[in-house]
Amino acid sequence: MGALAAALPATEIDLDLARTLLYHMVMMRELEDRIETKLYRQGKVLGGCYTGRGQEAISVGSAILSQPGDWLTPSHRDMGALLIRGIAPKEILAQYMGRAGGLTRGRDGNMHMGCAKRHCVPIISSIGASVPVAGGLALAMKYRGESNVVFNYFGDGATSRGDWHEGLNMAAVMDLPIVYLCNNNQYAYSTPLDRQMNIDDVVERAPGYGLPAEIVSGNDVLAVFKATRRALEHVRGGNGPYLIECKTFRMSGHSAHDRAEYVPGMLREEWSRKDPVLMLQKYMVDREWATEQDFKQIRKGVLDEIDNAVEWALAQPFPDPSTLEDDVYETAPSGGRLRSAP
Amino acid sequence: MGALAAALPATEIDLDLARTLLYHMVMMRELEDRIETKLYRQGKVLGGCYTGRGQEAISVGSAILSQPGDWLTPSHRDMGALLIRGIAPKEILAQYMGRAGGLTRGRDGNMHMGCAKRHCVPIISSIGASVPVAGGLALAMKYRGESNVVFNYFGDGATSRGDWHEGLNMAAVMDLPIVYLCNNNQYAYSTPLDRQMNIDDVVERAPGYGLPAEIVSGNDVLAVFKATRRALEHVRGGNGPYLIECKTFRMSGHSAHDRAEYVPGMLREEWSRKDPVLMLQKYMVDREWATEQDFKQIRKGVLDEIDNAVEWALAQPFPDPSTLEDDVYETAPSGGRLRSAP
Amino acid sequence: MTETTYVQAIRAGIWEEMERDPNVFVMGEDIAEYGGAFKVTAGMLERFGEKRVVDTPLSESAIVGAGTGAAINGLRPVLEMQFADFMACGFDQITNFAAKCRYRWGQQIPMVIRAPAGGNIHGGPFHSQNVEMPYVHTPGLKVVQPATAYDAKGLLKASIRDNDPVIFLEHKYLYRSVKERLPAGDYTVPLGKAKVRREGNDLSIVAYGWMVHTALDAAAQLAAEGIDMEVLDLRTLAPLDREAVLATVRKTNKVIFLHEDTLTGGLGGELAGIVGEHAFEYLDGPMVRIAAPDTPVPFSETLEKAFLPTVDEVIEQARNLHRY
Amino acid sequence: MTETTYVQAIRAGIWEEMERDPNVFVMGEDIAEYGGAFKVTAGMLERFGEKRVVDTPLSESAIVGAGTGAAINGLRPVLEMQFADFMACGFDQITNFAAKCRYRWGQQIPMVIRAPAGGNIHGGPFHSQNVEMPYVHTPGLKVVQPATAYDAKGLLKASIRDNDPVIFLEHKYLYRSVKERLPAGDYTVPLGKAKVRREGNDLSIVAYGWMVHTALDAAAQLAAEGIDMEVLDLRTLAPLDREAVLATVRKTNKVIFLHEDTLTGGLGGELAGIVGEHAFEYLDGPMVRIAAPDTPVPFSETLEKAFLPTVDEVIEQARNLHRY
Ligand SMILES: Cc1ncc(C[n+]2csc(CCOP(=O)(O)OP(=O)(O)O)c2C)c(N)n1
Ligand SMILES: Cc1ncc(C[n+]2csc(CCOP(=O)(O)OP(=O)(O)O)c2C)c(N)n1
Ligand SMILES: [Mg+2]
Ligand SMILES: [Mg+2]
Repeated sequence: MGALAAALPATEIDLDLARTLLYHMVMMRELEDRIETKLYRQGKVLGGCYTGRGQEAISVGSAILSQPGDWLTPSHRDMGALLIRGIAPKEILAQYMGRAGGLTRGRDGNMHMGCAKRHCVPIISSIGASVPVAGGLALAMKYRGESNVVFNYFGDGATSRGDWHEGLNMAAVMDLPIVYLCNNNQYAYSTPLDRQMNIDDVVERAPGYGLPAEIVSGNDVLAVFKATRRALEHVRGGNGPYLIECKTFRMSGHSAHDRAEYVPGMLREEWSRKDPVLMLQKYMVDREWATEQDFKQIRKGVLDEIDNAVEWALAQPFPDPSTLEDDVYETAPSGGRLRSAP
Repeated sequence: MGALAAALPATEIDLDLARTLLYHMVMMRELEDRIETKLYRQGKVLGGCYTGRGQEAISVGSAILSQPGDWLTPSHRDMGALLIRGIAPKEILAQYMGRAGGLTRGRDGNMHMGCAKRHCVPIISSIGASVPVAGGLALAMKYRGESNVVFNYFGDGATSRGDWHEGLNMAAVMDLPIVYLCNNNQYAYSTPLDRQMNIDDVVERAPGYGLPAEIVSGNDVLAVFKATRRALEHVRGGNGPYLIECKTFRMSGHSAHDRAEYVPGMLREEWSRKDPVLMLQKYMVDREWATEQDFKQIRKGVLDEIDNAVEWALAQPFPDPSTLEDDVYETAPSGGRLRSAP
Repeated sequence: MTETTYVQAIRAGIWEEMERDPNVFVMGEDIAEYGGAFKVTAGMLERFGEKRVVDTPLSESAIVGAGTGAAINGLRPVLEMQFADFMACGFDQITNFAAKCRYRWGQQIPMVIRAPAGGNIHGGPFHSQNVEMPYVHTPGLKVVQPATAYDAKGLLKASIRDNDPVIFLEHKYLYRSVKERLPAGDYTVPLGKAKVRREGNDLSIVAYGWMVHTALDAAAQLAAEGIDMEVLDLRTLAPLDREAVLATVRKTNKVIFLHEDTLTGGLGGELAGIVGEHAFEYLDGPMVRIAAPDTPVPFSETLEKAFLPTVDEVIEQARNLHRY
Repeated sequence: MTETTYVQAIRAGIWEEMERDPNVFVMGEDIAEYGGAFKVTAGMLERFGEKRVVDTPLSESAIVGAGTGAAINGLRPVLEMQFADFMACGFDQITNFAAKCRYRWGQQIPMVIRAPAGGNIHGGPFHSQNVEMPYVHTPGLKVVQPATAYDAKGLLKASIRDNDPVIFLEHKYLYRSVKERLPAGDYTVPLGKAKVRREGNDLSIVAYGWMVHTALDAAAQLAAEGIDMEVLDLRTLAPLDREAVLATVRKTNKVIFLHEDTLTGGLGGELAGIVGEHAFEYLDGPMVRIAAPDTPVPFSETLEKAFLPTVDEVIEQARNLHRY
């Protein structure tokens, strides 16, 4: 589990798929939970600490449809996409802990991770900046005549940025193969939707770019899966980009230090009743595909995996300070050290 | 003529208004013509040389409705707006010639002019950058509880820029008093609309910001006038911004050095039949408000004005090089000259 | 009397200016109800209302552009960038428009752009940068970075009253790590004036922001060895107080330029240019630059520590230079 | 054999690289049918087709972002900014993302951003700027500015083959004002290597871009007076060829730093920093900086002339320094 399936991705909703989705959602939930409520508080994780709690269905339900040659640009709430692409929990943990064994070898922290080999662009911290970059990834696919696509993830807040607009517009003009996945969790940090935009739904922007778009429940992993499948049919068919707006809610502060007192309690309560993990489990139980017992086992398996991964990550060394000046350029500039002249 | 009317602007279409509109359109046409086909070729005008030939109805038909306390941010095709705000042809000519008597006193050139006193922001050369700035001008109006508005002019090309998006979105969220006037002349430099956007009309973007919008013939000055009047009613009423898309065509190269061979001949021909000056004149003749004789006289008056203005401008000195370092800051930094340290 | 932290001093400075002048207002992301990512504007919404404490969408370019427009139309905006790193998203508005208004058309832009900058907080490549140089390099802008709570308040108040656009860089590590007793009531610290933080005769060190403290710590230790180092705090980076820089070099004849920013293209070079041209005859030794190396700001503690200039490094270089 | 202008050399350099490597493509505003504002890409659409000669909407940030994405996914984009001044609109993409990919995740970005820069063309505040310094200041970027047609072609070809992001600044005034005979066929000029354009013994001048010609003109006149000035053309501004700078200073013991960019925060300071630290013992006189004053670039001829450094100014300063 966890490795990028060598075969083509699943396209039918069956027990196998449901179990795969559930596994990744539970892994994301528990891994983030371990990071935020344990490792961060223990001081093992420094810097910012963002989670996608309550939003697991979005990255999991979509990325599961990615093919090996596709590229993904996950946002800071999309750990599920990294897991599905085969990035191991231990790599993620080492990243959070700033260890040499992490995905950026300690050069960057927290969710600012990705992996060229597994076609995941690490988060570009400047919100919205990934949108034009997704365009370029897709342009190269079109250039070579591949049928691959880019999965470009962002939040509602990103839609206020100029880069978002420039990127969508250019991709639409050039018919680039991109599935845009907006996680509309109704807040950008503390800013509610009505201070971000004068519309109800992000999809209302799509006609302005000539893009097809749809709204989907972002907490229903199967709905996300189906919408992504529709989008991929359109996009892989060479018809240009497609926007999916996933309605969801951020079941945490913006980051670990934020108590989110600006969120009305009712809203959080309302959304806690739509927990994506529980929703999928209910679906499986209704179909008699699984029992509570199975879920417990899955969770137990995940927690064991995490225990091992934490152990591994904690044992990783911190980066050697002598590597500080490596990899700024392909070849170190003559004149030796960068700190001072020859 | 030419001075910002002390009284409230005209709101009814009558002979007086028609004559005023015609005067400004003819002045813009002839003044730009003098600059491009005479002074530029004679080497009296240096740098770039952009005209709004064929687009005069847009700035004239809208700016005529501006009140003294309003602010305008004209684009490089909107000389009519400057004229209506009381900026004299001689000031414009001195600007183009880089003279000390020009609106930027030789510090900037060509259409990069405006005037704080007359509430015209000089062109910001970075296309699209005026849109957020218009938001700030409007924010200050709202802050003080004024009923003034901002007239924000831009071309179709500007709508591809991130600033355009950020500016419109913020203004919509904040209900700022702005009339957006898009001159859709179907090209951004050499780039036709279908390489700029995947939609037919710029107004298709308005719903994405929750903005009211309408399309109007940008070559029909009375149509522009009426649309602006409608927009102002909305905007001065405190209902937030409003977008008018003026369909038009650039009857010149992008600038004086561009022969615009990329424009299909038919297109130019088609639009030459919709000359905004001739259209207004026909309207006046149909109503027996004026005769060809009157038009000749108006044109003659304009040409005389221009002759005098050229003479004045040519007699203006170039900026004194000793002023080079003035006005970078309110108070010159201690340490004296900026070229070198004390 | 209690002590005031650097971040509290900034908050007090804005607060007092908003009380004093109804045209002053604050605008930025998450600054109203939330009080800003670093809580600088906490409580202002309650006191001054929505009109003067303006939350914006996530749009740095529009924030700067709108600030400039508001300044043109008579207001005195104090803008908050959530992190200095994201000022890059408004770079065109700042450098191509706001900076040039006075020169082009005589239009003043009394605007302050506040931005939390600097490292030593495990912020990594996107939340730790020192962004001063592109703005120091842009004629028409002023650039300020206070090192103390006193200066933070006084320089900010002076910046808000200034009629030119000011980039006000607040050091995130100093926010809560430095504090002092502040005088009651109104005071300002003039822009464009450096300050000798420690008098000395053997050599000089020129620094700003957090590095002033690094320099002072080093100077204290060096004093024990009998090396008497003068510490000059630039406070304003543009326009630079060239006289003060030249004066300290003319006095001690040896100089170190210290900054947290990366070496190449950093302010140290500019200072070397000024001194190398105008106080060359006074120099009794090489001009030493201590700066971060030319890499992105790394996240991990081992790397960030190696990246940031340290007290030990200053001491070592000062000893060498003194010995020279 | 006919002579090739600087602009033709650039065009030829791109053309040859596109012939050589199918992953090289050009992208920018008005570059396809129109051939670009300065006609650098004229004819390429016909030769290479729409796929490899890509017109974009008016979106600098998206151009840079898409270029970076394409580079990640295996292509070698050569982007055109219509004017260097508007790179400011893509500043975040360039400095915060493209520059940091290798450091953060080992991802190479083989991308060239071409940008027509510089003045002396009556371009005014928005079409004349020298924008190199913010990029020189950003670790991870390379910055190049050729002074001759030979270098324009050779450096551009080297930049296209380089696996790091390169800001390639073309001087607009040189486009059609310099030309020379170029060797037939393929050649490159290595990045990171300065070139002595004129040997001399009395003093050195370090310049780049158009100012190399100003320096050479001054040197020719000074020679008639018996002053023998060495002229070093930096060619690559980042990473700087520090050894070459130090070598010329160690040879002549006196140095002038000349650039068209404004003084404060310009490259002259960085050069003074390098020399003041590492060749201090060799200096027999102050380090002189000649640069434009700290103002926006003015439009009018009288002002632009006063703004730009001149041959006469170089001669005067060289005489003074020689006399020192
Ligand atoms: C350009 C930019 N401005 C500000 C920030 C600081 N910031 C980080 S995340 C965030 C909110 C993002 O909101 P949204 O896009 O809705 O994503 P969410 O966190 O809700 O998933 C902000 C303001 C940033 N990273 N980049
Ligand atoms: C940010 C930016 N990029 C490029 C340019 C160069 N440029 C000047 S005008 C123009 C085309 C503008 O098109 P549009 O907005 O439609 O206005 P029009 O000239 O058609 O009236 C371009 C590309 C610029 N001024 N600013
Ligand atoms: Mg959100
Ligand atoms: Mg147009």
